[in-house]
Amino acid sequence: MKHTLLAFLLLLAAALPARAQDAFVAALPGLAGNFNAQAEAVDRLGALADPRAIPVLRALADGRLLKLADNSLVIRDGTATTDVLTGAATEAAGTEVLRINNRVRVALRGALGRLQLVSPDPAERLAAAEAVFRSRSADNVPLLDAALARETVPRIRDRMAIALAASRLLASDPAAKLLGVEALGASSSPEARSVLLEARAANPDILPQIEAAVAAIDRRLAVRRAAETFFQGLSLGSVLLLAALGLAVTFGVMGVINMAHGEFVMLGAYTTFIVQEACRGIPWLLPWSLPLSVPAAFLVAAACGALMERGLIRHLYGRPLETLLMTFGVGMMIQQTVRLVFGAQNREVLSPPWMQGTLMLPFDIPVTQNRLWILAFSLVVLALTVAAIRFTRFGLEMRAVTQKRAIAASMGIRTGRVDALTFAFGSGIAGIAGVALSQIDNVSPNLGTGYIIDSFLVVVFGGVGSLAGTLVGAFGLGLVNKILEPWAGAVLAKVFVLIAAMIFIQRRPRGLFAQKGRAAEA
Amino acid sequence: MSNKPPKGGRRLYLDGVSVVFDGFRALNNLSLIVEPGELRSVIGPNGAGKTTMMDVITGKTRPTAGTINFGEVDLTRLDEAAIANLGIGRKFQKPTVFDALTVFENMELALKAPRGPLACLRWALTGEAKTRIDSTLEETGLLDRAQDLAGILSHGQRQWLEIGMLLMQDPELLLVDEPVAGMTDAETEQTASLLVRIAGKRSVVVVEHDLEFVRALGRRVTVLHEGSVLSEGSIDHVQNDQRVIEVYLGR
Amino acid sequence: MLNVASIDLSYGASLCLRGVSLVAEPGKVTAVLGRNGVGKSSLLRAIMGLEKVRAGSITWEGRDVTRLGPAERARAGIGYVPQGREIFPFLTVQENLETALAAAPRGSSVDSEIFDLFPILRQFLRRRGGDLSGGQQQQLAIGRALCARPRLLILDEPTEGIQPSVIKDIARVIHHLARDRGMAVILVEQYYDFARELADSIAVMVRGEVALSGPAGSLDEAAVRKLLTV
Amino acid sequence: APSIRPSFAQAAPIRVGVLHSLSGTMAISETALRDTVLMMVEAQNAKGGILGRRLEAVVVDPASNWPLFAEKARELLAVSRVDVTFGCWTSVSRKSVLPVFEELNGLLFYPVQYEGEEESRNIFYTGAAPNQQAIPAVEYLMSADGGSARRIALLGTDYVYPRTTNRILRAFLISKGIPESDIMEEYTPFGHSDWQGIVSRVKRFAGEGKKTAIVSTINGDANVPFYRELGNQGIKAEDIPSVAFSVGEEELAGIDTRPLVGHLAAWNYFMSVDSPANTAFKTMWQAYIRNPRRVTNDPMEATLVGFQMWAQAVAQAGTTNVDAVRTAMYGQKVDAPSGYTLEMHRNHHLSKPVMIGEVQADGQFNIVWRTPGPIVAENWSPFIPENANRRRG
Amino acid sequence: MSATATPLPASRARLGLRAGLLVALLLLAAMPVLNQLPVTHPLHVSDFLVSITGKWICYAILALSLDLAWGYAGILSLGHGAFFALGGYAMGMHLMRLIGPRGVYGHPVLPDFMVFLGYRELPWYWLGFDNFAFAMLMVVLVPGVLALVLGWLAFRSRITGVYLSIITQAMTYALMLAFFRNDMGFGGNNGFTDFKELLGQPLNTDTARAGLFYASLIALAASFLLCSRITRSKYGRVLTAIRDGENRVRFLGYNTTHHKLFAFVLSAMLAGVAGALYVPQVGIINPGEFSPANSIEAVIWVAVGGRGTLVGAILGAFSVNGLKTWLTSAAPDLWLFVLGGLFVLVTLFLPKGLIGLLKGRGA
Ligand SMILES: Nc1ncnc2c1ncn2[C@@H]1O[C@H](COP(=O)(O)OP(=O)(O)OP(=O)(O)O)[C@@H](O)[C@H]1O
Ligand SMILES: Nc1ncnc2c1ncn2[C@@H]1O[C@H](COP(=O)(O)OP(=O)(O)OP(=O)(O)O)[C@@H](O)[C@H]1O
Ligand SMILES: [Mg+2]
Ligand SMILES: [Mg+2]
Repeated sequence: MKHTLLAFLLLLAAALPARAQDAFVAALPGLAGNFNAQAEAVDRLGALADPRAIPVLRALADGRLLKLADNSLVIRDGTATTDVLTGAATEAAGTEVLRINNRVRVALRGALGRLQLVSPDPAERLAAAEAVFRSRSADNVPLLDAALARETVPRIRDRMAIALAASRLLASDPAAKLLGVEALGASSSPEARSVLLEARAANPDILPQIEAAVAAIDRRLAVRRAAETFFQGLSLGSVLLLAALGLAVTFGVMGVINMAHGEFVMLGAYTTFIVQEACRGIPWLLPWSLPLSVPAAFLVAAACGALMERGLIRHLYGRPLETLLMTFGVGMMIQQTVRLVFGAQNREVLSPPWMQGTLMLPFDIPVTQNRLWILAFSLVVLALTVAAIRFTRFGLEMRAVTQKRAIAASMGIRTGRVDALTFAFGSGIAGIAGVALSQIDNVSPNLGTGYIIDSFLVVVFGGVGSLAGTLVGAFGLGLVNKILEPWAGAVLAKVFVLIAAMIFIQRRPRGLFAQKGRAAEA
Repeated sequence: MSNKPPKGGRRLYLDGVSVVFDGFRALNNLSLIVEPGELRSVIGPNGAGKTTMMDVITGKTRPTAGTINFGEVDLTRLDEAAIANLGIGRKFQKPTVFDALTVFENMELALKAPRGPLACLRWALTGEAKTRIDSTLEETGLLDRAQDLAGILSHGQRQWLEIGMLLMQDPELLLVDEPVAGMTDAETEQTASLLVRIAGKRSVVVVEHDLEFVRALGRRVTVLHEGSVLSEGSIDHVQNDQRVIEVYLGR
Repeated sequence: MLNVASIDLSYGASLCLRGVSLVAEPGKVTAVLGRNGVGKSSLLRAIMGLEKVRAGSITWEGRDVTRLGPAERARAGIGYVPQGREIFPFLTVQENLETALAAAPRGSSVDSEIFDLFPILRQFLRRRGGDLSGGQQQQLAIGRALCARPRLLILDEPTEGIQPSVIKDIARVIHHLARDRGMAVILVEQYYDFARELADSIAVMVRGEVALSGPAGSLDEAAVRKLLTV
Repeated sequence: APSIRPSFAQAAPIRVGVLHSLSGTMAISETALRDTVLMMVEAQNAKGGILGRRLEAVVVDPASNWPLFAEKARELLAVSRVDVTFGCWTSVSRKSVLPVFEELNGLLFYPVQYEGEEESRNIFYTGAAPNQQAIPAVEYLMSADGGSARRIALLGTDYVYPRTTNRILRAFLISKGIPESDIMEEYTPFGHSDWQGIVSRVKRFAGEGKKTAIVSTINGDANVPFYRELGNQGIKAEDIPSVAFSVGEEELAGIDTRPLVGHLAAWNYFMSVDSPANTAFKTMWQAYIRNPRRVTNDPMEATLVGFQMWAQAVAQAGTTNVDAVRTAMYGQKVDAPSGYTLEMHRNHHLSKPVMIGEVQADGQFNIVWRTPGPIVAENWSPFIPENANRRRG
Repeated sequence: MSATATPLPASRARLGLRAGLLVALLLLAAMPVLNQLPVTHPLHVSDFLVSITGKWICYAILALSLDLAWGYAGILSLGHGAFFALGGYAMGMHLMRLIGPRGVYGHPVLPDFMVFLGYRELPWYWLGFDNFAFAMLMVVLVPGVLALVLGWLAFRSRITGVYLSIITQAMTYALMLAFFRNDMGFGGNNGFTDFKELLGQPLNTDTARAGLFYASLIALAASFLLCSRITRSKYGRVLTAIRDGENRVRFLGYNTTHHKLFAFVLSAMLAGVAGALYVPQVGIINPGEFSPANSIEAVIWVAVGGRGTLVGAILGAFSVNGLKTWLTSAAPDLWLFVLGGLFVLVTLFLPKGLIGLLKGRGA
């Protein structure tokens, strides 16, 4: 790897005229100047195509470029520092880190993009193509032409082609411009559309072509927008589903109005935080702290649930409304405990690398990775819950006990144990929800409070006691919310969803998946 | 069948009534007429649809098809309360009384009187009403438990309380589902004579599996099977009907 | 053998059972008779462990079970058919039957004999218990109790709401279980003839006390009937 | 740290009310302010109190509940008889206690930036007025350094501060020649956690061919999910920079800031300011809270400045009498951790410097721009036309 | 008169309770008078105590109204705070109109928030609120009509139990979000504050405080009498029966929709009155009052005091709020533990609430 890189650098260097060497040295001091000078120097370095510029610019971008007292520049790499010009190791005493601002960052992106277009690393080339596209300069045309000619990876080629088209649009050659417009019009990226719109003012002569290209993109984007909205609805639904599932067990199956449900979710999120902190000592484990948190959160929340059931709730069977009062009190205490132990501030839970960023589905539909994971995760948790309740002996006993406690006992079912396990199970699921929510929301003592109302609404809307109802309720509410949001705004959309749910319950007074028939009246 | 219909009495008329639950026909094209003042016994195997029949008459279940009239009124268009106010009272198979109210209050609630909120708010217990309640309690053997909460009554006592409440409603048509389940033989006889006494002034439909009791009522018997009428006639007639023996009485 | 030795039971302040004693032997049917509200159901609930007794003791197969909960008693081989059916409304017929397997040995399954006795249950296996008719539910409740293969079966008015032909079948089954399987049976009944026909011994209760008891043959029917009418 | 307790004369202690939510939704922000006041009280006592009298903090918990704020304010003034109160966060809490402070002639120091349009003789506002935060920030975004934005998305939580601020900003932008069609305004409920739709709408809004920036008046908790969504949808500061008025070091402590590098915040103080007063402040705070990683932020600094000014004013007036202290407050100066000398003006607002910071990977801000000196507060914004015929009171 | 006279010990307990209630009422009535005594006097009652008690009295009315719906009719409303808040808003609108040109911007008609949000004229739904009688009418009418519509829809389609609770919760939540919106014309998040006067009296005087205090006390007494008249009538027993077995009641010929609606609407109106009295005493009304947590808290007062007994509801409101006031100052960091722990203990050891404790001792 190192070897190929070296060879590549040599190749590049050999291709350069000698005077570029001086230009490189001449551009360097600008990097230590004010933001204006920095941006200018970066631009110049980017235009040089000098391989030595790459490490310098990268160091500047990452905050590793230091200025010594004598104004010479060094690069820090871990603990070692090397001189920019000589490449020799130096002392880092009395140095000052060079700071940049957004403007410099923009320049850096363009410059690095140009320099890395022919990098041997495909990921770098892809990023470079993207960067060059965004920096939008006519000067890039020859560079891109050359890079495109050598490129073999189709995805990168596509990106480069767009970048080339965008650069051509800025060039002065009218034929090239038209080519560019055409190529951009064939894409379905909003950025391409943006480039086209930008170009309108400067190119009145080819305005009709530009408008046509924009219209073509718009048509494709409309479809994409619908798909995006759909995904967002599903994603919101999956969050609601996760938050509500535990409640579907403790409330739906057991009939305990558990106002501390949100607190169990919150405990799950804090467990995630603790597991992550514990993993910090072992770097290779850190990206896996999130999966590790799932069983941990389940156990922590389940243990708390079992404790609460055995200690308190068990005295209240047959008085379901009192559980509201008691669990409200317990919720208050849990929340304040967490506040005193961890502080009222938010805690930082990192996203593992595989959950960051956006994934492009076919037809250029962007979905954010973390949402996708949460969606999948929620469905898995649902499936497991359904399996546990429907198809296991435990599930059968659980349902029997909650329907007729005394009679279940006289059938030989140890009701105490079943109650504790059921409640622990429901609480554990709430804890798992906390793991997922730690990825999209604050990890703070108030975390759970924000979800409790929606959770109850979902469970009830779907039909108490029906997991299928919870599923449909969650996704239904999520989708409706997201469909309404663009034209009603976030606040009104939520109001409308609530009103719609209220009206809908009129039609189905016992939820979507109501228990019907005689059994329900008994 | 010597009883003359009381003046203004209405007859209950079921024609072609069907009830389908998820594909299962609980009532199948059932037709039945109960004349004013008639006392009719209905028997039939478990699951024949007897309770379902009462459910459709009282508005608890909507028929999938068919007509149900009480006099001129189409019952399928009314809700439970309206049907009850027409003068159709019911005793449930599984006794249901108000556990948080005393026996006396249960009776008071059932007592025939205006049913609106304001009327209830203004209502006061008159001497006459109290005598009526007390005498009915006497008759049902619950007088000494008048001040107990209904929730603590034994199963049989709840049966009696429900019969008492039915009487307080003073309905024109009584639908009585298994009134003597859980009663001793003596009580069964007592109940039979009570119902016979009531009939004539009102129409009564009784569902029961206790054939001794049905015999004691001594009137026309309808046998239901799989949602429709299997046989009809006197108790002796149905008891000797082979089909009835086959599906219901056993050998 | 079950031995109930002079138990007292009270609901709050009111005493409901006073010094009630009762014996149920394997292979024998013991009938408990009495008017409404004399405490028959309460007695059975006490035997099942659903009510705590204030005084007295209950021993089953030589073991003192007075302090055990209902689940433990069920696992010790006591089966119960409660008054008023009490089936699980939202469980299917199949699941209702399976609940009783908690007290049966591990790995056992629902006995197909039960379906021979109550064919309607086989027909409605997937229907929810709560949707059944009253009589069907009663049959389910009996079937469920039998599922656990108990050695003592206590039945609280099992014939209530059941059609005559099935009552006859039930009588045959109880007879069979007692005689051939050596099961002990306690039967609470209002239907005197039914009890009379099955019972080996009879106890008649009056206001929380056993007023009269003895082998079925030795009791005077008129005296019993008198206690039931007062 | 144990300090030698100075002995105080027999005189009754000076009572300092602390009216910050310790539970409920606002606890996240307000507990740090409670701790700041307690720290200052302790430090002042270590210095010998004021006027030879010891300071005594009276802490209550209004639990993020606005009527409870009013009740607790009355209790502090009428029952605990405090001489001064530090407290409130959000305008509604301040507005609910304002009549109480006026009726009972108390003294409140309000340490958070707000929408202005208010001036009570019983309140000293030590946070920023819109002209001390919002307008300079937007000016920066439109400058070459800030990325020459010509299209602005105003995102906010639906309450008065964002509404008013955005109204002012809109007027300001229009005065700068930005057409209405290039301004997007969108509001969300408190604690909003699902930003997918809005962020992708912003992306679309940015795709109209003009350089776009986000101005965020999103409040409190909702910021974390908002920034997470920005990061996940790959909105980089290089493409669509955002500037926030309610996001400080405390809020960033709950987020992984690496994807957010370059996004901006405008405040009158950043923890990264390099000044002797700030070094002292940070050391004192981290020692007091016994956590070397705890951060400081703008409202904490405003609390500190308010406290110091009040202490000076009391010393100068020689009494804690509210009217005397009020008069003494005017013109009071403090060398603030922000590195400037701040002055309290007769409009009850501080002159403050404005700084723009870029988020860095370590959760701190890199100050990329600052005003040359403190700016005087315009609590009555010239961009609100109705202010022209306002009653002077 | 009632044939349902309870056995002797219980009625003696009830008598004791009545006497206790009367004493409590007199003590409360004396508070503003004692407030006039010099501060040094041992019997002096502080301004703070008077004003806070006035607030608790309003809470007690709310608790009473909730108890009527929940304790008797079995309608567990998790949105009663909404009716309270609507009553409060109606009163708040009146108070805002009375500010007149004394606002910051000196606009003769428009309240300050409308001025700086750029309103040109008063929205139509603000008309008439300058009239006291009209505003008072709205105080009961707005919550009443909302309850009527919601209740009619819900009861007609036989929504009961948790389904109803969640609907009411959704209602208050939706209202909260809506009222938070500045575009609604109700002051957004800030709501209404800075009231000046009511019925010609400046609000920040002792006289006004005492007046509001007595008005609240009278409203409480009247609501109590009304509720106890209702619950002891046959209608009260119908409600109880509906609570335990609504279907069965229908078969007796009662149209339960009407009965429940009557109770629900009445209860909502009482809550509205409570809210209206509350607002001038605390000096602010804002959408936070609609928050579902507030409604749940009201349920908790009733549960702590003793559901299904009117005295219990009042007792619960006073004790929980009293404790909260005291603890948030005395133990600002730990009060949630104490109060939460109290809720747990009450449910565990006092199944009938505090009132059960009192009654138990009276017997
Ligand atoms: N909701 C329902 N879903 C499915 N099947 C139902 C439902 N309700 C009733 N059934 C079935 O309809 C049939 C008729 O029931 P019904 O209660 O009317 O019988 P019945 O004649 O009263 O019997 P019994 O003598 O046992 O009381 C039964 O087989 C029952 O299982
Ligand atoms: N939970 C209870 N609380 C108070 N009293 C009760 C309770 N349960 C039953 N009782 C009373 O105890 C007495 C006996 O009741 P039990 O149910 O044992 O009678 P039973 O003999 O089974 O009557 P039936 O033949 O009517 O079923 C009755 O008077 C009843 O009112
Ligand atoms: Mg039936
Ligand atoms: Mg019994």
